[in-house]
Amino acid sequence: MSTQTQYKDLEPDETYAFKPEDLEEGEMILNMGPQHPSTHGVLRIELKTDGEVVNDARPHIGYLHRNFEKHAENIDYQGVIPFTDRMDYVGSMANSLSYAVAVEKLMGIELNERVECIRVIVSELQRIASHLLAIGTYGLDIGAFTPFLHSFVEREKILDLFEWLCGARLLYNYNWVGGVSHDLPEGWTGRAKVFLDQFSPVIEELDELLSHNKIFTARTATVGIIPPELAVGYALTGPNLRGSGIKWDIRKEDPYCGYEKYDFDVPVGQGRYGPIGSCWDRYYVRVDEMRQSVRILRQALDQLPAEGDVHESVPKRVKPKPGEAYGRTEAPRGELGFYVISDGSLIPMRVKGRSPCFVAMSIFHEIAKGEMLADMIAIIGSLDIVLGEIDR
Amino acid sequence: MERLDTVSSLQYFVPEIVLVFSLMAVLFCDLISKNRSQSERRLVIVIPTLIGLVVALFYAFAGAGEVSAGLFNNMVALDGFGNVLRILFIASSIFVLLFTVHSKELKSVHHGELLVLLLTVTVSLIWMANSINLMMIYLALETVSIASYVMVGYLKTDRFSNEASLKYIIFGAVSSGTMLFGMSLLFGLTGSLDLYEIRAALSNQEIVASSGPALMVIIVLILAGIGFKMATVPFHFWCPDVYTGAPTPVTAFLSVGPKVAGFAVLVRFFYGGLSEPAGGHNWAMVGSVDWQTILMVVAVLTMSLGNIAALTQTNVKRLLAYSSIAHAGYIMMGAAVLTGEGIQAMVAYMVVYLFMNLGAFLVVIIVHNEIGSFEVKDYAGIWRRAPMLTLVMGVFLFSLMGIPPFAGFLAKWYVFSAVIKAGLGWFAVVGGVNSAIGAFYYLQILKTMFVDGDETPSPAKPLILQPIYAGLLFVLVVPNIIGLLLWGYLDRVAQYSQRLLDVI
Amino acid sequence: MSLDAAAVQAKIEAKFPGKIPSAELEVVDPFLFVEVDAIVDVCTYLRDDPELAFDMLHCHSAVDYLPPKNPEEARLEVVLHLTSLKHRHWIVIKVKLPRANATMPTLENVWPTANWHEREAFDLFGIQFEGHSDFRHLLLPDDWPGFPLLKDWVWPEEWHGIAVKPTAKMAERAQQGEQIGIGPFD
Amino acid sequence: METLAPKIIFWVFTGLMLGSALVVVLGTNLVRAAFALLATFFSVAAFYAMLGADFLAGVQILVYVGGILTLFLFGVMLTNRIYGLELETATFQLGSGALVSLTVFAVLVTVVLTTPWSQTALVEEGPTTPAIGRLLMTEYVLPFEIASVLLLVALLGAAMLVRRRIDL
Amino acid sequence: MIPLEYYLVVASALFSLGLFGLLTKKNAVNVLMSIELMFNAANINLIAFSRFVTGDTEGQVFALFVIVIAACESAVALAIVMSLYRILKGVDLPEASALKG
Amino acid sequence: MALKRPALEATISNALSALVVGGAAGAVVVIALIPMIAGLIRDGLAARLTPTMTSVASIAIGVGATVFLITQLPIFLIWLERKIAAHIQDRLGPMRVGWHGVLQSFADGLKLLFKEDIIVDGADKFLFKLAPFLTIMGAFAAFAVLPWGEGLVISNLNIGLLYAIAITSLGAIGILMAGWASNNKYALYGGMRSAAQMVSYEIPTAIVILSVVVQVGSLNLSDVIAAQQGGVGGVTNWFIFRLYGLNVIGFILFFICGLAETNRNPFDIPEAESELVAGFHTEYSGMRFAFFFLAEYGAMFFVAALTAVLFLGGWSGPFFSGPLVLFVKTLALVFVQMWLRWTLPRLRVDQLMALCWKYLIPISFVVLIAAAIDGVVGS
Amino acid sequence: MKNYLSNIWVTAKTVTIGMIITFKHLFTRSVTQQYTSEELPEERWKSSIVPDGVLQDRSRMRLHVKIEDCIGCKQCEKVCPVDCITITTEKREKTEAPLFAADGTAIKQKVVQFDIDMSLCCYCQLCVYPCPTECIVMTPEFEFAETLKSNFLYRFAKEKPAPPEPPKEEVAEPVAAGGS
Repeated sequence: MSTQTQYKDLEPDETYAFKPEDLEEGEMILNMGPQHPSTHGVLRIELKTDGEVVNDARPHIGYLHRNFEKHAENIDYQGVIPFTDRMDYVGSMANSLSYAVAVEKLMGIELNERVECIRVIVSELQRIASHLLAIGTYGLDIGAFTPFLHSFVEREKILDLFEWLCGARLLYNYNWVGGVSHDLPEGWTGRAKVFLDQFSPVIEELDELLSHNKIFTARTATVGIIPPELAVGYALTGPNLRGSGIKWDIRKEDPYCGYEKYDFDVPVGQGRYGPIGSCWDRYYVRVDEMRQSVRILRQALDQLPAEGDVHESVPKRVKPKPGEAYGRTEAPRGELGFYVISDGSLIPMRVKGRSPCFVAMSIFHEIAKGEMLADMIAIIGSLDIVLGEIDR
Repeated sequence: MERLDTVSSLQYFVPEIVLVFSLMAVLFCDLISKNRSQSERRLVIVIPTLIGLVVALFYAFAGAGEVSAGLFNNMVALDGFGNVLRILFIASSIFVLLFTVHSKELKSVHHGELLVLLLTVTVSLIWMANSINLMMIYLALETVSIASYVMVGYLKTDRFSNEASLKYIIFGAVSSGTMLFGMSLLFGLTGSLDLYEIRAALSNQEIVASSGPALMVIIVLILAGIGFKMATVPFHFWCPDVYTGAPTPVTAFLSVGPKVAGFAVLVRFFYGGLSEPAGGHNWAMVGSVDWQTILMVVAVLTMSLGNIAALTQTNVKRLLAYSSIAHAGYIMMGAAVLTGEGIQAMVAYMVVYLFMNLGAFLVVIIVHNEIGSFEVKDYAGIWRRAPMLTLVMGVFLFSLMGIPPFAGFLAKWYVFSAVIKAGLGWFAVVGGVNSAIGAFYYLQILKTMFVDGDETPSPAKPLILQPIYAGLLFVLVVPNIIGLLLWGYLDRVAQYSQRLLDVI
Repeated sequence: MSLDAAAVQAKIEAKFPGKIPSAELEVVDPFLFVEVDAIVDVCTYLRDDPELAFDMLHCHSAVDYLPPKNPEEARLEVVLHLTSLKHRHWIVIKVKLPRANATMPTLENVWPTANWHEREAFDLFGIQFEGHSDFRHLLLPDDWPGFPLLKDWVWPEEWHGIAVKPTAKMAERAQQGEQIGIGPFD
Repeated sequence: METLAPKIIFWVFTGLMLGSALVVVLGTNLVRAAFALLATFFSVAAFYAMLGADFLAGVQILVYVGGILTLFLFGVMLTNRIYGLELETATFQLGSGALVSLTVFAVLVTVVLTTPWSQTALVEEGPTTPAIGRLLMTEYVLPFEIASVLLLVALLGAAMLVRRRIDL
Repeated sequence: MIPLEYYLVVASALFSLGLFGLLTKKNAVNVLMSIELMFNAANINLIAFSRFVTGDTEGQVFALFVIVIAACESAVALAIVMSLYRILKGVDLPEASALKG
Repeated sequence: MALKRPALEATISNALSALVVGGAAGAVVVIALIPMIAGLIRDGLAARLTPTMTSVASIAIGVGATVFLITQLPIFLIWLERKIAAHIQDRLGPMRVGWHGVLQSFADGLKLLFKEDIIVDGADKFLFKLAPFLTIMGAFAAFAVLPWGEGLVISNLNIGLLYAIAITSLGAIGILMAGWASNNKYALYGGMRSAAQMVSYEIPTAIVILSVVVQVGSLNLSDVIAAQQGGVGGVTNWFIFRLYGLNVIGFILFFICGLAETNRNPFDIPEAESELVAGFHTEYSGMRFAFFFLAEYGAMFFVAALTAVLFLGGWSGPFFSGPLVLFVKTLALVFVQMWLRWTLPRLRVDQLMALCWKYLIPISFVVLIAAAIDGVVGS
Repeated sequence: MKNYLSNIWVTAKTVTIGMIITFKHLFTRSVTQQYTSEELPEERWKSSIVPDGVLQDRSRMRLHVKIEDCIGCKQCEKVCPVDCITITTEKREKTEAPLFAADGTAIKQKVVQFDIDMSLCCYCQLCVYPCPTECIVMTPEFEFAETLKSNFLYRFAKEKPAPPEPPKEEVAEPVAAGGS
């Protein structure tokens, strides 16, 4: 069954999920994407619209599909990490961390406290950077341009910190199996604290500028409602799940890297301007999470052990025994899991990346029904998807 | 003729004001009862409508005095003719309002807009029938039209209703455009919009001598607009389709209200603007165009075509539509004779026509509520299920035929005697022949109702009659039965209604 | 009250005897094998039983086992990682499928999230899911030949005129003095 | 110059009006017909302006171009499946239609040209707005009120008809 | 100075064109457009007469009302056309022929 | 891959011949024609054009000045907008072409001029080409009645305000035409949205204008300004300070409606770049696109100027009067428009309509009724 | 009615707040770096949060190979996830003079081809760690755009293999030439 088969030529119409003959009167198929300013990448959504109202929607993904999982079956364990970086390319630190956690779980590697603390610091910084991007682009989707650039100013500062730390701004390859690639440079923690001090007021300013704006709440607080049952059924994770009012955070439920040592809250959607689980709730969970991340960062920067070799536990050759492990972390977009199966050789037998955006996107057709065309953008933005992670 | 300014006109304008205010009240009641159940809501809006109409009717009776005046700077007339028609319109609206209450066709739709439209049409019918200014005529006619377009298309999920409405609006817009063009030319010819000033201008022999063709064209163009409302040949095409497609209560209303108002406009325009009193009951045409002949030709064509076309109809509503075209021809006869008796005859006919036609439509509604069909053949066996109803229908149909003891005969007698009195005997003969033709199709229905049911065994369960409908039937049937007894009263009304603005 | 894997196994065994052919409880992530014919019932039970209450299917993966040494062990496995938000415990369920014509019933009606996961598994492994509501290609083009994540998948030469196999390395081409332009025009 | 300029303007707008009206009635593309109507309305407004009815010219553009034409365009676009540009509008009875309208045209032109219109009162025209306003508030106050009732009812009826639910 | 007759002839031509479109067009919206031409023709007449014959603004007031009425009429007509389109999926007049006979 | 030589030449010649000559000339002619007719209207008929040559010359000069103004102003406004946007967003904006990039828009214009003139294959070519001119005409023809000073007005129409509202509605038709002719669903959406929006917002605009007209008693813009002369410091007679402060509400309403009429954020749904890619001008490129751009900024300036005329005294200022005063007032309002654009998110279509029908229209009626009562009581 | 008024009030309030914030930002210092016009090397790494100049310490930009130190162990080639490094070695003849890398490791292989395809490189730095002589490094050089893809083939080998090469000296010296 697996031998090569010839592809067959398809008519363009065959790639549509909706057929013209199924259309009701007044309905029209609108192709949103793959080249569209607000689909956050090469996402194509087929909409069945009746005027401004969307009667049905089907996302088409795969335009960025590179089959990372096939790549992973051809390189050694360490070589997978640059590829994981490219999954969620605005949250690279969290991706490689998750993979490293999975392989460490498989190999039973224990880390020293300094490495754990550094990992917490970088992953929280990454969370802030990612959420800044999510919030900024969400404002952009709704039509407010300015918050986008204001948040990007802050994000740049985090990227500067990362560049200082590991030399790259976007794709870090920082978390290794058993450690991190570089130790913190001298003075880094001090500058990070400076960043946090000036960042806290910026959150409040963004909050005032965008979050509570009447137009913004009107656009977002009553659309894209995900009831809690639906969210769980679709296995949403991260801010999308918490936006529906469910307190579920891997950092609390299945702590890794010593998250149990930090004191922080898990923000959930309150339904402040409309029904619970709306776009606004998901958005605002991200804002709140940035505040919590700042809290965690302050603790972590204070607790950072002075001693410890970041390469202490890095194995000479990453060659796990046959077996399997599912390691998961709370990435900025939700539960990012790596299911790694080893057959005892130097290269993994199977690496499955469980991506939160993929799952989040799969709920789209449920919540898009009956909303308006402009709400599609609001919903996509509030799910905070990254196509690199959906398509992998 | 007295010309009253705005403020002093208001005292004679009470019924209209009452209607406009009740229109707004209904709109408001509809708005505030948004969250209630449908039946409650219906009650909340029907009651103010009814109150408004009844109060207006009361004031219309009270206002029917001896005064003749041009209200609002000669925009609308206040005279006997107008007062009678005003009562007629309000009365027919009350009937139609009560028709809608239990109509099966209108069961699923919300009535709010319908009642507002009904009130609008009622009040603008009054304006239309009384206007003595070209602008007023046009404006009132269009208000009637636009509101009734919506009424016809009120069943918006129903294909027939929509098609009827589209047909109606296209024919209506065309004829109103045509009429408007004629009015503009008339305005250019005479330099005025006021009908009495037009008459004065047309009396100027200098103008008249050279403007014969122009006046002819003008009359034809304007007749198109009025003829559309009256549904006379050759502007009757819309009539059967619209009557069939519209909800039956609306059809009943259209067959009375706008038609009567159309005749009123005809009288106002031709008697007010294009002829002048010539002593006694006689009128003389002004201008160089013999419009009397045009009207007579139209009348003959209308009644003949209506009657002949009705013979082959199988749908009751369609049949009644053609019948109403034929009746328009009879009424037109009165208008064409150019005497005061003609106007009397018209008004008398219209009053009787109101009772018999509305009655017939009410029976159609009741039967449709029960059997869900408008086909004549489905009426078979009604006799066994509802003998009283069948008898009542018989009365209405005989009355429409013009058979002696019933009121319809009275109406026809009025018309024919006016025609004969004016020395147009052949005209009366044509009318008589037409009445004879008309008898065929009315008898056809009766035959189906009484006789045909026997061979098709249908369950002889009795037909349910809502109390409101029973009462209405009673109110409508009695004047028809005792038609000849009403002679004196009708004569008084007719005499009164002869008082046009400048004829006492 | 969380349950460990053994307790879960016991509960399923009690309800569906013989439907768990084997289980690994001593590994990092304990897992249970479930017979493919009972998978929907077991999963429904896992979701609905108040003590188990696995309301979230947070990962659904397929694995291709094609050991070169012992080909008789060749198989496809569908792996379900289940979590209970209520009791905060989790379990791994595995289903063995034959490599040829692998078919299993859809779990879309148990956890709606399986919709896309199953489409992905079909795309990359060719596993058919019966009863799926919207069974189309997800990640790959609709006319893509073969299932890339199978171990014995053969690279197609080209797809709609696009060379799929890695072309000769630039190093080799450049050594012949070839000038290669930027972009898709080379 | 003094006599030429108005003539040129008159003929330009006549050509524009009748030409675009021809597109409306003879053209095969519905949307183009609607856009051609724009030119017609515009040149009619120019006629009004030439006739000294400046207020009417403004109202003509405002209501016809801004309102009715937009309404027509919406009507065209909402009552057709507008996937492509092929919004053909078919014609029928071309011959008889042409005959009838040509006859009407001939009759009207004859009448118009033969009738001696009493052109006595060519007054100096100034701003017409105050005069119109005064007339509306004094002599034509009743038509003005009727027009408001008409607008209310038309609004109500149109809104009722396009609403999808029937029980509201 | 353009004489009155010129305007009247143009208006007549516009009126006849409207009539022609009315008689020959199948599409309901197109028919409505033709009707608008007729209204406009009448309005030109009214205003021309009001300038050349009466010399006051009476005709202009009438034209103003005509514009108002035309707006109302097109609104209602298009609403009906839309409503019919939902049922028939087309607005060609020969299609709307269920009421024949 | 580089553009082939013949294609490049064709592009340039296309752009130059078809667009610069045809386009600009067409626009200028059309724009020139409108005030000319307006002038004729003003002078009754040409019969009364006694000092013919002077009249024509003054019209020509006025037209020339206006054409210069309205073609150069948007270029400046575009630069201004970019700078304001940049500084609000902690950026610098264009810096390279000229001092702080003042010539950037000219560079962009030059680039647009030389861009290939793309007409989509499936488009309705005639309407596609016509639409930008219609839009720009609608925006710029309105300038004919804008008084810049005592007697400094191209056409002193006595129905100036009516003319202004009427002629700006042409823009909606142009946009609808562009949306339909592009044969693109997004463009169609944009066109439909734009038309619906403009038609709806014309109502409150007209009502607010009416409230001013009731206070002035004239539709002539010069009269409106004349009615605002005098007062304490030449300021207190401005309409914004009259009618017990209710005119402030009218001013705000008119400003909001002006934003909507010109499709500016937060009412820029016809071109909402995040939903409809670029809305009605999705398929436009080169000079035709530039025309839409110019039209938008031209309309923006006109609306601001009209606001200044209606409520802020027009060209009359506290210390000195003249065109510059109006210009400064207008620029200040334009700045607020831009400032708002870079602050607020975009409304949704239904919210836009709800805002118009539920809030703006009732409130504007309140202002109108108040003005009417005040007028009755005052007289 | 209360809702109606509160809507108006909330809208006005939040819009005003937003406008105040954006107005403040109108006068804050902009963060733009005018990159090409401020081309000074020390300015290039300007940042508001990180001390000037430190960013280039760990920068992972263009790869460079100190080919003199390369011992031809092919560790970097093996570890590269994207296979952008191609190394061919020939055994050094015993007769040739012994060579030593900078850290004293003996060079036993003759590196006749050491090609890095920078258009493939993913800048992961994984090749740097296994190098026993630290001869492959990532430099802070980032301006190496090219118009031809083939110019991204960096050929570091000095030793010529048996067949003659086409003259391509200018790409063989990437650091000095700035990648031209």
